[in-house]
Amino acid sequence: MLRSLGRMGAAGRRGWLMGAAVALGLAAFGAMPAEAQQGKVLKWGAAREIASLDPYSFGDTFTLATLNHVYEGLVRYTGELGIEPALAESWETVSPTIWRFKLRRGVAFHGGEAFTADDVVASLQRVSHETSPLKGNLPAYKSSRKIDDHTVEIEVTGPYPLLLNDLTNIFILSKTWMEKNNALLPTDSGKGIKGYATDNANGTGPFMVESRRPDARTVFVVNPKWWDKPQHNLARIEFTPIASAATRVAAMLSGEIDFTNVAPLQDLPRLSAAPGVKVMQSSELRTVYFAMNLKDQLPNSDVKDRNPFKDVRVREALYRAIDIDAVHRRAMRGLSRNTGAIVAPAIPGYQPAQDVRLPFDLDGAKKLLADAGFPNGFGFTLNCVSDGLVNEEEFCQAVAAMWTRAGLKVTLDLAPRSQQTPKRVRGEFDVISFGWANEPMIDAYSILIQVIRSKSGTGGVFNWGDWGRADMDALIDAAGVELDRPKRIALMSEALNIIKREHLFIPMHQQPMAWAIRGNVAAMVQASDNKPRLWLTKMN
Amino acid sequence: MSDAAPLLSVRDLRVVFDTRRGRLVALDGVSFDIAPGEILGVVGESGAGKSLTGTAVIGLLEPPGRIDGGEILLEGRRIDTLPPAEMRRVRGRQIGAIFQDPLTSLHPLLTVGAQLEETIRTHLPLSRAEAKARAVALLREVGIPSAETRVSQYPHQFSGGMRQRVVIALALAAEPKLIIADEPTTALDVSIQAQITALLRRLCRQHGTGVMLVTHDMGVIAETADRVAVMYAGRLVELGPVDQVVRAPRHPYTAGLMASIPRMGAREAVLAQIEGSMPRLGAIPPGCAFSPRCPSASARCTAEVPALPPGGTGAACWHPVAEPAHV
Amino acid sequence: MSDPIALTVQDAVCLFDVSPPFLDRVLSGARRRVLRAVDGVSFTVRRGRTLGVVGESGCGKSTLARMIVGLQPPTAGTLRLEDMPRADGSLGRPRVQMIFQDPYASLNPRWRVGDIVAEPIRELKLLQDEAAVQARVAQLLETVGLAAADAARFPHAFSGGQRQRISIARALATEADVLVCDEPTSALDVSVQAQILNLMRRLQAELGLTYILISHNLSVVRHMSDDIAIMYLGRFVETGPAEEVFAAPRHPYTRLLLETIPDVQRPNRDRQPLSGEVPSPIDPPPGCPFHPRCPQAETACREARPALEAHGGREVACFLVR
Amino acid sequence: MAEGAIRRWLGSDMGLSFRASPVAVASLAVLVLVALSALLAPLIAPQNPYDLKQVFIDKAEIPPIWMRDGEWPFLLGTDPQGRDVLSSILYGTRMSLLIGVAAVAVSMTIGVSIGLAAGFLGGWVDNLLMRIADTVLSIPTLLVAILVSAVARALLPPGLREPFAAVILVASISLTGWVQYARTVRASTMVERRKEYAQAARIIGVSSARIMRRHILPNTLTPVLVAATLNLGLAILAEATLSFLGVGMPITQPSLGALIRIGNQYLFSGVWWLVVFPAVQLGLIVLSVNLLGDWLRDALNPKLN
Amino acid sequence: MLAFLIRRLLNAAGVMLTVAFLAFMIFRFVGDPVELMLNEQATQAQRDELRVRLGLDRSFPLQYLSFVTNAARGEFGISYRNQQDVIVLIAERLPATLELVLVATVLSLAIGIPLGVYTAIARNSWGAQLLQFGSVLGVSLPSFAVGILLILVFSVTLGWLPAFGRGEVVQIGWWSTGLLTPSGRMALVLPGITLSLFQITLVMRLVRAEMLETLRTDFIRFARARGLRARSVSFRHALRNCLMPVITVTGLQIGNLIAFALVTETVFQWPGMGLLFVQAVTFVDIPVMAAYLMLVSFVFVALNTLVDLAYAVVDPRLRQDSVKHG
Repeated sequence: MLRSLGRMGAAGRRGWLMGAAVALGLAAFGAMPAEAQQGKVLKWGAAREIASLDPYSFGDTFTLATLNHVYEGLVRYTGELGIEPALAESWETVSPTIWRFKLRRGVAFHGGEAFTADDVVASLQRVSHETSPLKGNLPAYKSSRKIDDHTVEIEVTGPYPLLLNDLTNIFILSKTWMEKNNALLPTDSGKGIKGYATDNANGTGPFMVESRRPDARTVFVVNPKWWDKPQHNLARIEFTPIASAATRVAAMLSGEIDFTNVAPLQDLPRLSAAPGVKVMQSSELRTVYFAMNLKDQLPNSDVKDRNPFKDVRVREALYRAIDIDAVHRRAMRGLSRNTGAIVAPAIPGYQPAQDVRLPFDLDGAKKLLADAGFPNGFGFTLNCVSDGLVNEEEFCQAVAAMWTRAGLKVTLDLAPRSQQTPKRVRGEFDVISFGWANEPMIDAYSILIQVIRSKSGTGGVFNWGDWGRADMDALIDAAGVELDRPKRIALMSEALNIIKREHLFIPMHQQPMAWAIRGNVAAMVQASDNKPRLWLTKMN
Repeated sequence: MSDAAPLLSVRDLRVVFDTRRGRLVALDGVSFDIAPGEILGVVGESGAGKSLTGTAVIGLLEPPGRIDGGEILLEGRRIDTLPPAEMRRVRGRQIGAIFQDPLTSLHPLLTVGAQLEETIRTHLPLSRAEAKARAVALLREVGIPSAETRVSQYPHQFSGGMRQRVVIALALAAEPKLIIADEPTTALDVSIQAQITALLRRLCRQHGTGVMLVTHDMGVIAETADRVAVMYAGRLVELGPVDQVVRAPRHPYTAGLMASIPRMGAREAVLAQIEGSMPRLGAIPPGCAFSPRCPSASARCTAEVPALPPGGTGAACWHPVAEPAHV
Repeated sequence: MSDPIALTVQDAVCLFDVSPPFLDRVLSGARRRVLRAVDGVSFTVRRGRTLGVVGESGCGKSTLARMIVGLQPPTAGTLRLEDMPRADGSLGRPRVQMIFQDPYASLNPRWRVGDIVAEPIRELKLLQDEAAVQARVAQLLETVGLAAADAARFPHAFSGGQRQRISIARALATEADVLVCDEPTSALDVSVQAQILNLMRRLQAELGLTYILISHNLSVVRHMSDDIAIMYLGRFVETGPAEEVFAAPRHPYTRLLLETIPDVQRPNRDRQPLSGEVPSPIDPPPGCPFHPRCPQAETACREARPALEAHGGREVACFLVR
Repeated sequence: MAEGAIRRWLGSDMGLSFRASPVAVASLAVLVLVALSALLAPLIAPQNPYDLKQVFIDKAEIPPIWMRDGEWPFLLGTDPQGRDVLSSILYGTRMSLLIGVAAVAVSMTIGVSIGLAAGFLGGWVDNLLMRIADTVLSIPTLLVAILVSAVARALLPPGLREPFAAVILVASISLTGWVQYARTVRASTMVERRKEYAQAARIIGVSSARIMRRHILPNTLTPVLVAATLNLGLAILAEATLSFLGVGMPITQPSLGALIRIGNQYLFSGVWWLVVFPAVQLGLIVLSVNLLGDWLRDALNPKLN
Repeated sequence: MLAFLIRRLLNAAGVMLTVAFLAFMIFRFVGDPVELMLNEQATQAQRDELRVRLGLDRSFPLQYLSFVTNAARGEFGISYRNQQDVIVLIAERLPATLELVLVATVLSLAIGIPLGVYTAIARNSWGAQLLQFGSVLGVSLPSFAVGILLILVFSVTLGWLPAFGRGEVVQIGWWSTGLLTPSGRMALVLPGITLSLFQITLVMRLVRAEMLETLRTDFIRFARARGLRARSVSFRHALRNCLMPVITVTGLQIGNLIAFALVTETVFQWPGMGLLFVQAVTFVDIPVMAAYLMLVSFVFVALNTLVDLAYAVVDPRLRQDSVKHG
């Protein structure tokens, strides 16, 4: 803070001090402990705006991670991605399909309402309502019931090992508050109804929303009555979305922001070299791979009579044609972790044996193509998202060039997510780049059920290219109801082995994540799920 | 010609334009005097340099034009070398100007009164009220009815003739000693022309103002001027009392010009005509500029430039028309 | 007087609607306003002769000219060209052409002179053979006093007088019989004016052209015309043989007009300038339109409008002329 | 023949004014150089940046040749994909010029036709056309261009978007671009058609269409020429702005604006040559065009001489 | 005058209806709103129900009519992206953009007019030539490049001015202003310069051209011939005559500035309407796009009308209902 003030000049300093004074003045109403009164202000420059203050409006990881500072679930992940109690103190399984949660006592919402079982039931009903966009995040949910004010039972559709993982991201809203503001149901853009919860928030979390100007600034202030003991010393978080990477870096360098959770890879050397800026960098859970459309015909290929990708030799050729070291060194700036598997090591289901890549072998690739009947290659379109994965533009271009050298005629289709997603959902693609972090479950079941499973009910939502197979489906379904962890993991590993053997996907790397903080940030937890947990942040 | 010391004296005036194609001599060796109260008509065809002479006298030549030689004296004081700020004070105060088109000479967004008052107060130490009173008086003097209300009107509310009266009022606002009137009637209707020339004549007689009347219309000159200066291709070819020049021109050009005007009295079968046309500035022939068109040109005419006779009256010609032309 | 008639104009009227837009009229309750540019004009022109039309700006003389050449349809009345014998003996409608005032605007600056003069020949298909067209152009240029070689040059290479010659050549290229000349020399210098007037006179004599000469310059009209018409606010106020009108003007306007024209031959004469200004043709004064400026105006002049009546060889529209 | 024409032109008033203006000479020289190098890009560029076979990511981010790690033949260095920056600029310039020239040509053709029709025919045709022009003018150019690009991309099937990106850009710039020409031409048409030479043609009996085409059109083109020159600069800038905003040329066939957008992402990473060289090239082109346009406007303005 | 006003208003209404039609077409035909609003699992019955609810089953003119009446009431629906009332969304960002545009306009007039006058009066001087060249440079540099450059120099290298955002704002009713806080004013500097640079050169070039034109007129020559002071000739006489085109262009350019602000807003992350629009374009957020289009056109048309009225105030020739005749 003081450092940044020095750079603002005298005129700017007064404004910032005034702002801080207002924040402190407001906070003083709540009879704050002495420690919090000297709380710090953290200026957070994010790469984009959160979609809404309503935690049930968008199944968007970043929005949920940010709202997690305001809202909480029954359980939460630790900094090491273990599950720990949050609004629930303890739980037990009454039967394979019924879970009973003991709720924490003495918890209050920011608005003052006491936290009770009614809130949990109302929240679960809201999130699982048929118009809820987050319905899919709680796939096994059947119903919930209040036992007493601080006990709730949740019934699932069948034996389901991952309920707790799912619940980390289901945040609890106050029932009375929802009732009062006519927000018991999720926002329905179809009805043209704007939900009260879109602009207002009332959670139990460590921070409260003080003000929000979309695309400009959202201010969070510390919740003095938080049930948990704060491990942070923040009084205030000023959240500002800065979409332009260059501007964000500039703001970081000039001290206008203290923290960004998206530091562009290419700017890391510059940021690390800058005085007073520190880069926090490691690998994410998210594994990046290429997926090929396995429908009967490719929409954009010059091969019309069949789908070349149905031939495993073609898939292998594409795999072998990739010089992953070049991608790692250049496109990913040496910060990615090359992988032969499609889940990260931290994900249950991962096996080191799967993590061995096919070697880069251009001649082998050409030979495989020739064997498959394409000595002169064939043409197809590579669909990549310009605002998606880390350096997606770069590695897609690099891989396109590599495939071209193998004799294929690659057209690169780069566009924003909003334009690419519809095409992908409709199956109108030949090859796509794809990344899956297995969140919020932190379990390989996530990718298996959602991406790999053939389409059926809640399964295979992301199986856009018909790459599901009966043998895998059987393994996945078995894992979905297996409550014994070692058996379940074995089932999942078997399914993943099939993918590996058949080269159904071409794995690339676990993508890097890079945060940048200024020197005034003393401690910050960066877990491999790439979610900021600012309630674990200390500033000087 | 008046015996008094000249009000304006122009000596050997030379004006050039420096262009990309070289230097063009637009005025060369122009000399004349104007006595107080005298009206000198400067006549010539388009491109002869008559307007330029007026512009040079009033010091409004714009680049690339500039005075390259000679001198201009106003009441014996040299004014062509004055610094711009002093020349500005001469303009309006000592030399007034009237331009051809009354439609465009007045600022469209300022009232007539405002323009008059500003001119008056720029040159005369009058208060705002006094200036206003003088503005009204001036309008009345140039014959604008109900001047008190007209003074606060905008130019577009006046008719053409009335506007030219306003222009005259503006030119006279600070009682200058000399007026340069550049084609003051050309843009007006025939019946209005006479009103304006009459007004000009009356005012100058009353105030004793000298006038340099620039026009291409021999008729206007004949009616208004005391003396006439005839210009051709940037030079003065003849200078003399109006009667003499009109009735008995000495220069073949003047003679031809006079003869080519259709007469009101009788209808001739064929008009006398001067063949060819005036040379462009870049192509003025050596010697007498008129020689290629002149019926009586000799070898000398193409070699030497003729000058006006000593005393400045007569024709600049090696072979002037001997006999007074028949009227 | 025995020459056959080339053009008959009968009660020609040309009105222009100069009303404010519809909405303004509705809101301010204003009436439609009509500019009576030409307000009932009748005359005839005889073949091979020149009719001079004189008037001040805004009197409608240019509109009249445009009506005769067909650029402006008359609101009412008729303009009739009488058939005349062709070279082959047949009768045909005479061709009318116009000579304009501004020699700089009357020639397309992007065309070569040869093409300008040849345009009517090609357009009217008077000659089929291109070589014949070129020959005819050369001949026309020489007729108006230019060189055949000038055909290859662009108009900007010519002086005002030469351009007017080109205009005349273009008009002649149509084998025109009637030329309407709208202020043909008012943009020219006096010495050049004489050249053009002489040329026009020569061509009239050689080709038997009929001229309608529109001008505000009385001396030019006097020099050129056989007959003359004085126009004031859309009407003829006096017509008759030029000699007679100039020698003894009958209408007060004609008299005053003649009086105000500066006369080179009489330097420094004192004269009484015509007072007042030309009224607007939109709001002409009631009665005789000239009465506000007329020194002899009587009550009758304010009330009724005098018609053009024959007085000897002339016609005059004035109550005071009896 | 051409040489003779150039020599003749250099001797004319315009030519003299041109020779007397070092700025005009320099601008034209720069433009000719830039246009030639862009046209000949396939022949002179060290690399074809569109041909993925020639792009090696191992050659990524090589600095310009005069810097420490510079490497032949990458005179101006390479981008993060290993594309030669000089080649990208040459091909990008080609794209920018192509779009700029095409946009100007299309808007000029439309605008001149509409302006001529409105000015010559007058009446309700004029009224209708000018109301359309008013409406087009009431939406800012940039906004129209963004909307058209966005809408066209939303409507076109994915496979057609890339090949048609340039066409969409030309269309979106021309959609508002024609109005200026239409107004200019309409105004001068209304002046010209009243001029005596046009009336003389009417008296002769020349048809309206012919008068419009042969007489009036050529005489309305001088201001159009000036406007076209100045608009070329604007069109190139518009294209660059759209590409910078991400609604223009795709990364696979980048124009100068797209190159700057890409380079901008590397602004702080020390890879300055990615943004600086395309920006300089863009600025240079537009500056030359504008200086030339300024000179042309002054040279063709009779009042200034 | 009244008739003039009515005519202008009718004209403006016509233009707005046409723009509304365009907006409606985009809204209606670019991407089926039903598809955009519902998620993939929706049944056909749900789709049909939504279609009826949105009035998409009605005839085309009726739909257009209801679009126009809704638009006139400021109802543009709910943003697909933010799920907020579009008009609220826009209203929140309107002050930011208008403040930026205002600053740019004031800068352009305050700097552009004097420079224009100077370059016209001292046309051949060294300084004027340099300024004239600078002005060509000014219109030749893309504004995004200028913005990037300014950030590089003043934020990153020198650290004097903020690189993004509006700083602290003060809420006055629904209007939020950054002009009242030091940090708000600091934040305005770089975007203001970026946005106004083109405008300054535009005004300067316009004033210069108009001044040169005016200085050649007879009435200026006549004013000089009357010996009026150079200052008065330049400012009272010549400049006054140039102000009308300057008013026109400034008025028209405000609309363009609002549009061009979106580039500046993108570069500086300025939380205005332009940024909203750019994001809406990326997200194919049709209601926001349609509303923005309507709003900008409305501002444009309104300014145009005001400019015409201003003409009548400034120019006495237009003040009267006199009919000119020849």
